[in-house]
Amino acid sequence: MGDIVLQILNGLDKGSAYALIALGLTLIFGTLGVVNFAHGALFMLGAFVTVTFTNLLSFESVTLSETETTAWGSPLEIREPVLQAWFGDFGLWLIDYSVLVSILVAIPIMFIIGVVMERGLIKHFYSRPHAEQILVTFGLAIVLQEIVRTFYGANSISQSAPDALRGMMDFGVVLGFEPGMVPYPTWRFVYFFFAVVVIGGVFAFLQFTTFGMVVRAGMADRETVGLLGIDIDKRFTFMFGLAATVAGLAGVMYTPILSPNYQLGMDFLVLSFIVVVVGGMGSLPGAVAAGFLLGILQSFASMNEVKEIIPGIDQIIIYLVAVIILLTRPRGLLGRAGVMED
Amino acid sequence: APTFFTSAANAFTNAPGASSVTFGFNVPQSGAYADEGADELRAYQLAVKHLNGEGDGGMLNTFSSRALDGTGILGRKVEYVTGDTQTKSDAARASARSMIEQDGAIMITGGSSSGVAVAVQGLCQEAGVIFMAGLTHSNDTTGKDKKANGFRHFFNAYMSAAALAPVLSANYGNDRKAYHLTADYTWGWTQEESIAAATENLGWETINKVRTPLGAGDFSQYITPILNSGADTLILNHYGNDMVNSLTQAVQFGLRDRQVNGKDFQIVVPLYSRLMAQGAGENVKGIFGSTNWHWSLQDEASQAFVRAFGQEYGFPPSQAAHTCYVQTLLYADAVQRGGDFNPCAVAEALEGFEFDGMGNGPTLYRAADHQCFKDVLVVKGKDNPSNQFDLLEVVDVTPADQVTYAPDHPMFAGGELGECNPGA
Amino acid sequence: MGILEVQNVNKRFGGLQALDDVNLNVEENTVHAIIGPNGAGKSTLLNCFVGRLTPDTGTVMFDGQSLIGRKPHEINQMGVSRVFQTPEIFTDLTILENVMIPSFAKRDGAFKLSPFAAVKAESAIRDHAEDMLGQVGMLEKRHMVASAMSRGDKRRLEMAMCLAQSPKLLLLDEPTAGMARADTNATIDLLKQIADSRPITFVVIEHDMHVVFSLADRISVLAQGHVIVEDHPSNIKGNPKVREAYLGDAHE
Amino acid sequence: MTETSTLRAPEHPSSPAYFSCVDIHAYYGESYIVQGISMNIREGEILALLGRNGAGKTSTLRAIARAGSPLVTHGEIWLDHQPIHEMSAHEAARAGVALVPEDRRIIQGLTVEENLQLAQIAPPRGWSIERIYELFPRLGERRKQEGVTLSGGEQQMLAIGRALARDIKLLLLDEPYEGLAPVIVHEIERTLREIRSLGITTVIVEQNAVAALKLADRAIILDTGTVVYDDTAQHLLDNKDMREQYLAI
Amino acid sequence: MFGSKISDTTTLILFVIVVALIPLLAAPLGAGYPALMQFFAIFGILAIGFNILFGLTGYLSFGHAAFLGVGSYSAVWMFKLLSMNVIPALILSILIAGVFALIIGFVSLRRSGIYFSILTLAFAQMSYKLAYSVLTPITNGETGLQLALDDPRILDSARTSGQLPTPNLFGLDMNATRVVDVLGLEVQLNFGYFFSAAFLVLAFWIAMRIFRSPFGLMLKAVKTNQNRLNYTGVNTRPYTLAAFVISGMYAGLAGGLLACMDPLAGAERMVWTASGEIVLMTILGGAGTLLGPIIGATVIKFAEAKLSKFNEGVVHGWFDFLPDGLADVLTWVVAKFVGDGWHLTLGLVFMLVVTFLPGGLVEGARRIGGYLGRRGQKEDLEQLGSNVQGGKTTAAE
Ligand SMILES: Nc1ncnc2c1ncn2[C@@H]1O[C@H](COP(=O)(O)OP(=O)(O)OP(=O)(O)O)[C@@H](O)[C@H]1O
Ligand SMILES: Nc1ncnc2c1ncn2[C@@H]1O[C@H](COP(=O)(O)OP(=O)(O)OP(=O)(O)O)[C@@H](O)[C@H]1O
Ligand SMILES: [Mg+2]
Ligand SMILES: [Mg+2]
Repeated sequence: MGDIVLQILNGLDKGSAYALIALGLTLIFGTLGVVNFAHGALFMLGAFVTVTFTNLLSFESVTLSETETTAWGSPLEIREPVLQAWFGDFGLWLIDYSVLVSILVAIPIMFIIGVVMERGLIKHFYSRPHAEQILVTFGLAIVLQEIVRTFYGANSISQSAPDALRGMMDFGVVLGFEPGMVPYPTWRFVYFFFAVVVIGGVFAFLQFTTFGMVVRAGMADRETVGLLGIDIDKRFTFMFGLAATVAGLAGVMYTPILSPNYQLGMDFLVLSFIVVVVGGMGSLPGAVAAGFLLGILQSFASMNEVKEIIPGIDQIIIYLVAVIILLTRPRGLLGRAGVMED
Repeated sequence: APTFFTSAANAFTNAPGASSVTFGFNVPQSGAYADEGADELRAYQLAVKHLNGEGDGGMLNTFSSRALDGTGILGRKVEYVTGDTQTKSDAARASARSMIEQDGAIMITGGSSSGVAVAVQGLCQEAGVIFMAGLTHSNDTTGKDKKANGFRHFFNAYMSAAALAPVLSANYGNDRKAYHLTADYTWGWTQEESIAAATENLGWETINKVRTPLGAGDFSQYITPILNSGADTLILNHYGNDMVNSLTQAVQFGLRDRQVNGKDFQIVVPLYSRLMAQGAGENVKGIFGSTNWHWSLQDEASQAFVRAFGQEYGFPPSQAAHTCYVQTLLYADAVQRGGDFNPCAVAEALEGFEFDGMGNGPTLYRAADHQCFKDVLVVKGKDNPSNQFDLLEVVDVTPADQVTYAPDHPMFAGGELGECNPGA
Repeated sequence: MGILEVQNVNKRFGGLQALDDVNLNVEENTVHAIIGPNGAGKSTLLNCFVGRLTPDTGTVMFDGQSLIGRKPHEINQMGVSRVFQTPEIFTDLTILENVMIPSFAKRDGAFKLSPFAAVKAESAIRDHAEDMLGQVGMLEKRHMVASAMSRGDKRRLEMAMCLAQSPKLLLLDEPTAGMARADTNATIDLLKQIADSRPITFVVIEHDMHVVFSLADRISVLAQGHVIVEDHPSNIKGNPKVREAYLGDAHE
Repeated sequence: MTETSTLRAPEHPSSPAYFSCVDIHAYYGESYIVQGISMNIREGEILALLGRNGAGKTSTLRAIARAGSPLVTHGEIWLDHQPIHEMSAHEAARAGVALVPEDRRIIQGLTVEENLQLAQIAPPRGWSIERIYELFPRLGERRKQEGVTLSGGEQQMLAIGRALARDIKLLLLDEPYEGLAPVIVHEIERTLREIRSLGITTVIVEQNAVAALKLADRAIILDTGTVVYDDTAQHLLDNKDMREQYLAI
Repeated sequence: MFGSKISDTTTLILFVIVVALIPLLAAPLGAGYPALMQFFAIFGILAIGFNILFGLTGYLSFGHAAFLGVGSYSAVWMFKLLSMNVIPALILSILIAGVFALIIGFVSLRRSGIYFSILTLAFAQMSYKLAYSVLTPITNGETGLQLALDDPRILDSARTSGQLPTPNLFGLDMNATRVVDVLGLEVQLNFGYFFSAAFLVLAFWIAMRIFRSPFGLMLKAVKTNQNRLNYTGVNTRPYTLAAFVISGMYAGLAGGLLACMDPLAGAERMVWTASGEIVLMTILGGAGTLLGPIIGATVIKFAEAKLSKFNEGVVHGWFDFLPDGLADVLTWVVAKFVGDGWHLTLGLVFMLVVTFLPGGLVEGARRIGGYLGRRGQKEDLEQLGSNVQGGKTTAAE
């Protein structure tokens, strides 16, 4: 029983990650109609904003030792964290909380990246065929990825959650299990709540303002919306910036769970497209529902009991579910007719 | 009118000219193992320098065979070409073919995964060139997929398990319940098979063996079932990013803080590398595993290599770099000793070759399967690293005879070495 | 016994009764016009004939066979063609290709895999297509890409496409909307000439009364989803119900 | 400004045109479609723009509204002293230009009401949505329906309603009667008169030339992208040759 | 489409000549070795096949690599079980890939647009994931399916040596290479290349016929307006399915040929990025044109093979004539784009081509040609490109 609850928690946690990653993609792909293969790269960039920020915070001053040498004969380097030297405990606190603090940095950076990307490149591709959008954004993704690689290498870079959030929470006790039956990492709860807040925020923004409607209209028919006096370009740019920010934040918060490396984005790219499409093109609630659905099913498919019945099911569950849903529901879970069907 | 002529048939593929000989360094330059590949390439370039008499000579000075003297190989200057395996067997073979067909490489070496090693080894066998394996740890490379033209200096899964077992027994006792998470592909399976057999020999009980998809990213759904499974030890048969993530997450799920069956819960990572340890950060501290070589070894040969490498590049070499460096030297030495570039002569010179002074103590290239037998290092994540490269500490060196197995050991059975192929 | 018999057809869209117990009988080789105010359900009715919509209840018989539940392409193969209210053409292809496709479809049935025949070699089909284009006055433009045409031209092209199939029943949804008066007149003449020269039945929806009264042998007036009047053209103009619902009092 | 004397309204030679196009040329890619069109209209006038299929009427209207295509390469467009030719489509719209396009361009995925709301997002606002529903009760009944599922005629009403939802100075109507039942045509004619009484200047493109000329003050006939006739509507109605040659009426 | 300047026959003859001369043309570029030339031909076939589906119908399959993989596996199994002769292997490759395409196509074509793409992607990914793990007994997983000395090979006579046999055509080995010296240039004439090239020509010819056939016209019509086609009496599903299966069989052929040239079938052949690469080749060259996909495939394979081999040593060699400092700086910069940085170059090329040459390399060349030579040259290129849109002629006066 405890195992089932744990898998549900895993599913929700995974689902929140999937939903959050897919959210940014829905904004661009489902709403602006751009097949953005660089979305994963935005996610990855978010993660590396955190890495960079942490590196900056833990910047060390280097002095060369006069007495000791390394195994290869050069003088030993003595390193001292600058921040600690300057600010003492507050410096340490900052380093400890670097992931959370980097959110504040990531928001403007990712927004600017999104805006630059849209103004510089994507805007020329709104009315171009999807295939060309794929080519250009895939190229962009590779370029971004390689740039990150030149600075950070190909290896994963470990990133820790703040000390206070690193431990476990005994969630089972809440549900009346024995202590120790259903422990779950605190950080994953944090991620879950963060995802819910961001998703809710984006929802509210699009639901309670006309912004969403205008952008949808702009995607359906840019020209007519322009003829109604609306500067749709600005809104598209803003939307892109928003999507980039959401993608980046998803990456920032994911770093303690998955040590980022330069390929992080590509790994999530296919998955996020599947989530968006299974959810139904153009539907935000659809993407979120699909994210959670796939997360939970994936968790359950990975249980030994299930794998014994269907070997390898955990390898393909996501794709299998995608096929089944798309065949039974022509436009995914909550998709609207006519969006990206041609 | 232009004259057409067919070039004279050679006795073997890519017979070198009078002045130079070309090696093919086939390493991952893109993908998850790109850093490892880059380190391998550094080692190769260093080896070439040393062979050609540049630099301080590195392990040429400590190598027990004195055949090489820094004047190239059989008087020919060593040149090299490089290529990208992308850690895909297809791409690796395509790259190796280009080295053989276009650049005239007489020996191919490199790679960072067993799938690639087996695939390229097969190609070299068919093409008639020598393959000196890079980092490949699967039993199959010199087991069921062994080839007469292929040689491996790196250790394998069986050896890791055999080396780890005594240390695990000494530290964690003989009454443990182990839970395996295994990367779901050939290397993972041989690793799992080997370590499970070795630990069961100690008296450990194997609670479960769970296969995880390659590149799963988030392993939480495989980790939570461990919590209430009654297991008190987790064995992670993962490598690369999978290992970094599964270990990080296992620690995150508090496994190491748990008490099960009255014992502290433990995690074991049979195959370690420094680059992975770097990726897993804090989480490796105190975790046992095995490694082929480590730069902190104090023997003369290792130190000579670390010095040469460190002065060239400013940081110590990885185990992959060490293997690649050694492989290059061993090949060159075999040619020099045999006096012939013909792959069959090289193979003959390497088969049954015993040497020392390459950093792992006395070593044997066994004729039966072209596997090297040498001491294996058992390491542990260091609690107080003094710098970013000082992540592992050597806790024990399991002597060669404890990790040696019979050529027809069931885990290595099947397949034939075949005959050496000189091509042409 | 008409070629097209519609009985008790109903169609709802959510809360809206778009077709309310429609009965219609179209005699073979006549021109039957359907008129009615906007939103009366005329296009919806046509959609029920061609398989785009399935009526909730009721029967639609064509040539003695039911059309209900059949796929659009099957219905077309039976000899029913349709011109849409907003032109539906192959915008990326040339005008000539646009007209050749229906001929291929007609000749080859629903599917024929003939990758080794060359379009170029199909002179019979091309001649036929050029003939059709000649009839609608677009022959000189035949190598133009269809997307670059003005809207009136697109309409005429679509008509040529349908005529190329020599259908038994041709459904025209506002064929002359947006056409210049001269071309409208030409279209009327064309339709008349076709109607005279071969066995064909027309069902025409049109708001241009000039067209309706020039062509129609019979007129049905649809309002709010049901047929309020069906009669000979000469009786329609004066019908007070029609005047109120459709023509408006000011109409001459 | 070469042909000013013929273009200016003859009865008020001194009054400056409220809306004027001066020698505009426009291309679709490499096809030269609008080949130097000029026109002048005074405030509150209705101009009928007539001509055969493919004459360039739609292209002219789109050029005036600054739509993406055709591309205007030369010429000036002035509305109430504002240089429209220097603006983008949305700026022109804010300056008071409204186009009711020939294919209606109802926006997919939006309900009738949302289509109208969309028109009121950018200032300046015109009629309230309720007032539009009063004019076209049918739209009110269908307010929650997706706009593109409306019948052809209903879509036409929505397209006109959408233009009225904005506070406009120049209304460009591309075949507004197309597909409308005669009753509705009367309705719209009445509306257009009402619009004129509000002082809105209108350009109407219509195949139903008689209906258009009944309403219009002035008439222009286009042929292959050039102006071949420009005079009062009444004169055209009286000019049998012109009517027969270009309008077949 | 009608009244074109260069006839199809001329195009075909020119094509055959270029293909036959590739060993000579590629040699100075360092690309004249068998493995790479074989790739040109084989990936050319793959891209042509993909273009029959995508270029004509507009259905964007993101799972075509699965058919490639299936073709390779079939061929290697045939080598293992039956004979090293390539004929049975290729027949099985094409057949099995065709059956796979029929099944996947039948299901996936029930949806259109992005939904179709995701369905094909899902099927391909499932194939890949399973091939890599639980299907290892059939696929040999990560390592890839290889020949072994103890394979049965029932049709071939008992083995004679300790060496693996090579795929051959009735005794003619695929890896048989003759090196000839043409004016000091070493030209490698490899049987495997000419064998693949023969298939490339055949594939090109068939594709050309399809493009020009009523069947092809129907496919183009599917792309522009499927709805209209339905109301014109055409059931589009059999057409799209036929196109899908044909293009799947092309991929199967390509996969089989890959195995003939190098008898190993790896699971990565089916991963989504491999499918993506096919898409990229096609778009880079020019989707919907006859030659574009082949050019795209050649460019990408060339870049992959050559760029990654320029390590810093090689690059430094290029700048040796410069003063040391400058040479170092240049080396440092250029090395970022080659060797292990070759992906960066590829990414930039994608971006630049698609931004500045919409429609791909062929369309780009056509435009540039049109810009330079206005009349004469333009139409030639136009014909070679033979755009789906029938050459996008502007209004005829
Ligand atoms: N898919 C749909 N969903 C909801 N309502 C619909 C749908 N299709 C049509 N309607 C409604 O059904 C009614 C009949 O529409 P139809 O298109 O048949 O009218 P029509 O008689 O052709 O009118 P017009 O002359 O204006 O073209 C209209 O009120 C329309 O809004
Ligand atoms: N997108 C386009 N690309 C190229 N040429 C076009 C395009 N749109 C229209 N044309 C051409 O421009 C000319 C004028 O078209 P326009 O639509 O302005 O005519 P119109 O007077 O509105 O005709 P109609 O009464 O048929 O609507 C036509 O010859 C048409 O073929
Ligand atoms: Mg209608
Ligand atoms: Mg028009």
